[in-house]
Amino acid sequence: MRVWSSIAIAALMLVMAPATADELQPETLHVEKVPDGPRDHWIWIGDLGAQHNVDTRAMLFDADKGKMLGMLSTGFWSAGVLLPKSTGNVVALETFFEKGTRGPRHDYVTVYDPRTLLPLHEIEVPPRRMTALVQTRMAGLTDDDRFVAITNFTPRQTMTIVDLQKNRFVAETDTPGCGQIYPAGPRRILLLCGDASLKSMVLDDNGKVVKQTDGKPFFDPFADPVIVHAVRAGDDWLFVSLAGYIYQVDASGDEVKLREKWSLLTDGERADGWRTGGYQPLAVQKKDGLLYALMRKGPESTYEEPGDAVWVFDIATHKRVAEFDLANATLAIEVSQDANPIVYGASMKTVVPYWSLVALTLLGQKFEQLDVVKPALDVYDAKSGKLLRTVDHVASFATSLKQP
Amino acid sequence: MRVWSSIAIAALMLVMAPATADELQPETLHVEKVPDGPRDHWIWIGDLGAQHNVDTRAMLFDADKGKMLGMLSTGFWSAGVLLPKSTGNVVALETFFEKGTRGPRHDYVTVYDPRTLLPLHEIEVPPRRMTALVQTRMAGLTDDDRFVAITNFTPRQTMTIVDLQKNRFVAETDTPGCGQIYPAGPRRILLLCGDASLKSMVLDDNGKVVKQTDGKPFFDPFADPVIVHAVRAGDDWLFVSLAGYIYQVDASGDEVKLREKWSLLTDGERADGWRTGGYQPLAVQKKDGLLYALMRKGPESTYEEPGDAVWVFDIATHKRVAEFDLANATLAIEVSQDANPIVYGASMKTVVPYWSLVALTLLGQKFEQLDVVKPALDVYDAKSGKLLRTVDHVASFATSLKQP
Amino acid sequence: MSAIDKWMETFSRLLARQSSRRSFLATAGAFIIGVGAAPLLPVARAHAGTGEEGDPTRCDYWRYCAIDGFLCTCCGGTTSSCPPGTVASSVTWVGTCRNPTDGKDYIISYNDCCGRSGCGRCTCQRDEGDRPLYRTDSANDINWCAGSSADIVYNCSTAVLMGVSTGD
Amino acid sequence: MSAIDKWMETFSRLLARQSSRRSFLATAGAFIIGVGAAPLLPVARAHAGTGEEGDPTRCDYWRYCAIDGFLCTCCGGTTSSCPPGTVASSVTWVGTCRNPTDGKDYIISYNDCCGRSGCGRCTCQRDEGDRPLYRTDSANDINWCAGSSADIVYNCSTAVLMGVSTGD
Repeated sequence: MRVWSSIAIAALMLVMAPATADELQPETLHVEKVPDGPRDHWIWIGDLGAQHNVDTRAMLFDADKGKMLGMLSTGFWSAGVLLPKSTGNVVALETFFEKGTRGPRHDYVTVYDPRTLLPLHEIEVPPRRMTALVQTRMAGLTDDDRFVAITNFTPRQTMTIVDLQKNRFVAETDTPGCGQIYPAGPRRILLLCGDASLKSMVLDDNGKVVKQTDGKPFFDPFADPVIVHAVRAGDDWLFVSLAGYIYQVDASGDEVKLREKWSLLTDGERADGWRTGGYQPLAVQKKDGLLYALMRKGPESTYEEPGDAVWVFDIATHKRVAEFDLANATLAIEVSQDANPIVYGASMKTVVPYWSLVALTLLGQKFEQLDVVKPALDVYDAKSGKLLRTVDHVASFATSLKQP
Repeated sequence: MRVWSSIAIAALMLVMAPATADELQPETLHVEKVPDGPRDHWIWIGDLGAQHNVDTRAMLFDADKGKMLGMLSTGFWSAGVLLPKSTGNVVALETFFEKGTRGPRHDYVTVYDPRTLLPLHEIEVPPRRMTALVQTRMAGLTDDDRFVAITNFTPRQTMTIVDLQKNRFVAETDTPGCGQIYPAGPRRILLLCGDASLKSMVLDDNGKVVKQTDGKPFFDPFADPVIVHAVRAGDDWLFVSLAGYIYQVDASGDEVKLREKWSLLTDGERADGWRTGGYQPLAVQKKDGLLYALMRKGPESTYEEPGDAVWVFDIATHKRVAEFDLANATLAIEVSQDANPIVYGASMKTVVPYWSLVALTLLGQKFEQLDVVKPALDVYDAKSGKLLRTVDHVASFATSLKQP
Repeated sequence: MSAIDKWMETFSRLLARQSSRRSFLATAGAFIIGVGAAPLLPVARAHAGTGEEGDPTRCDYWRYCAIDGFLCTCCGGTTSSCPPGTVASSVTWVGTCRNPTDGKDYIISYNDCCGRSGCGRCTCQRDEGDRPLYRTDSANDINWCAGSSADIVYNCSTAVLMGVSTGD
Repeated sequence: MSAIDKWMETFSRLLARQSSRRSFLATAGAFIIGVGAAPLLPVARAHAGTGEEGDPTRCDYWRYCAIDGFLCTCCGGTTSSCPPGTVASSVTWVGTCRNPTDGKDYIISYNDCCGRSGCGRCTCQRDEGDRPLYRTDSANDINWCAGSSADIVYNCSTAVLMGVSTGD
């Protein structure tokens, strides 16, 4: 250790004087815990990592302070986090390959402590989880927070059940033709099927499927398909179609039925090409029964491109009660549930002002759209639509938002 | 497989008519091999992945065509590739964690087939490889291409030897105070030590260190340290110091000695703050004995910030024989060895024109420097300095270049 | 209309608002029309004898009408081959695209190449006819590497010509 | 002078060349002076009673004079604490920075926080007194997570105040 140790000792013995009263006091390095206090305006951002989807993350932000609180590294192409309210834990679906991008694959349901963000349990599950650009509804918690159901696709379609009380894998079940998962009761989940129906599955205390009920098709999957992201209002799930209709299904009975189909758009707006945009365009503010919809104008093939407006609907009357413009092109929205609700937007903020990009285009300068945007978190007052703040550099590619 | 299979069959049986003479013919999907032909203007770019250093890569480009030929995924914080000429193989230093960013660590020396880019051998080595922002000289090949020597740092300093003929780990040796590796003979390597000397190590046929010779300090590590990137000219290694001096050492004898110290700068240039910049600022064009140096002007603390000019020196006379300005802020350079040499630059190209950024700044608009640049590969004529082409989107964070 | 043009449209609308709100630009309307009319992707060159025109390394190439991913043509592959070191997916989604040269509709299979990290070059999202995940035959959001021997690590996407469509 | 200001200087020089080569801007000199003078990082606020001024989430904060990495203050930590879920490195490099409030030089220990992927926020490279790798005591290029129980996965960097320097 000849040379290194001499340098190391020099470093350790660096000439430091004892601190006097008017000098800054030496500090001790430690590791933070996630702070206590109200979480009304906290948000988990799911980061798909763009070309680095070997390295996806979930990032926790305090939207009031515009401050990052911590992050999880969730491995290859994660599906965001699940947030069981009863324990407060953070549950992530993680995939790893033994040699980064090659070698055997291992999938885990990892349960993190909400204060230390350290893994409490790493539950290995069959390495068959579905991965898609849409992160939403790839897994779901039963309403009692006991079981996690996960969509598998190899392309055989199956479902994995994990027990969050015993922290173990329960079973993998064939679910031919059915995939995305929508909770609908303490021990009940719905699966969205290719024939446009919702299949109901009830689990027993051991996580075994004890009752299955097929649903009837509630929309036309060819003429006007719904997107897989949907939101819950009471016992109902609200799906939105590419043509801007809400398919509101009643999930209270054994057989899931369409309650009603209503429109976000006037005929004129529909003719103009208005529809929802991005990957997570719907959010429900429960107390007032309001549906927040991320909107854009463009041909049907742009239904996953960023939206630039939020329209607010009264779910009971189907009336549009408010609307506001967004500051940045937005891929996902969420709304808080407190008395002073805020709307979160996962956006693609331009790195220089919009007008300068337009001016450059007019001057004949070329640049690539994706080169001039960076993911940001925009925070709006949910009532006035006023932009409260924008938090920069929140991810590489933020496609989902989840509120604790 | 009810619904899924019906949809799948629909997909497979998609109504396709037999092709007629004037229609495009159906194609068969296959996997490419790296093309044959001259590799004079091919370059491997080492990508540290910026914040995604779980997912580093080595990207191969044809600089004449401005075309990407393929890539390796090299795991966590790789140190670029080594290129044994005798086999043509591509050797990467790879690190993986069993759970992405946590769990046991495994380090490999992976040998890739140069045509298929598939792993031929994955040689596990002690998981102690040094990782640093500088990728250069973290490992080296003996001149006969038989052994790889790797710098370890935990922070104990050791060296790992791997046999590329038997494709196995040989040994780990203590190398206190010494780290970076410089080949200097068929079975001989030099290690740069903290006391500013180069230690010589000779390996036998089994990779065992059979002879060690300490060197004398050849520079002042406190007054004017050299950077660890160095280049070879015949039996000499050329190191550059932060003050712009070349320390040219003679590695032909057992004991490595300073041959001469010469200056890249006039006194006036030195007073103006000129020095080398970036992570890989030196390259040698062997046939004409020319040293290409990536230069910048700024205080000493900017010695790793991007350069914006290349100065060319005659190594024999120490005279500056040419200079040219660079199109973009550049972090690494390399030069080809053919009759029509080109200079490669790993640069940070602005996503909109420079002048528009300056104009925006004057208008009081704020933006972050790192938000408005993307890594590019610039290709210059080595004789005229003319920019031949710029290849966009070559990496997330390109810090090293290696020519096959 | 390419994805980039379409996205520019969104930008233009955002601009229009900022402009009117802040009165920054007096001629916002002109700007928007100008952008819409600006030929952002003007390249159109015929490949002699191939019955195809356009540049397969650009997102506006005709075969990419329903693609979403990195173009293999920019990553060491071609429209019908995967880059060295990757594995081609065996199952995938298909789209129907019109070849501007002969005016015919062709079936295009967008097989993913797998086993290396995302190439990151030539990102292209066009989504014509793209359908949600439960329409597996037409869903480009699915990571189709799921069906490959390399499993789900996605590198880039091809656009393999399968044949002429007789209509649907 | 912050790293951003310094880099802007490089850009300005590149601009100057482009300008003169292409005669695009008649007033290139003025632009360059303008940029040099533009207060890119103007924030300077005093923390009452702490004997420190400046914003610890900005790269120009006095303690970061020799740092190179992501600032933990932007990642869920502080200048002397690591974000939740990470592990603090046990060995590290040190720098000497002058506190503008009291004009004294302090020893700063730039411990890395480890075990999560790179935070990616508030990238900051200042490098005052940074030395090459063989000067391990002063080398900020080294991934100092090497000394931590989480091993080498780097998340962010702190700037822990160790004491007053008596000079060197």
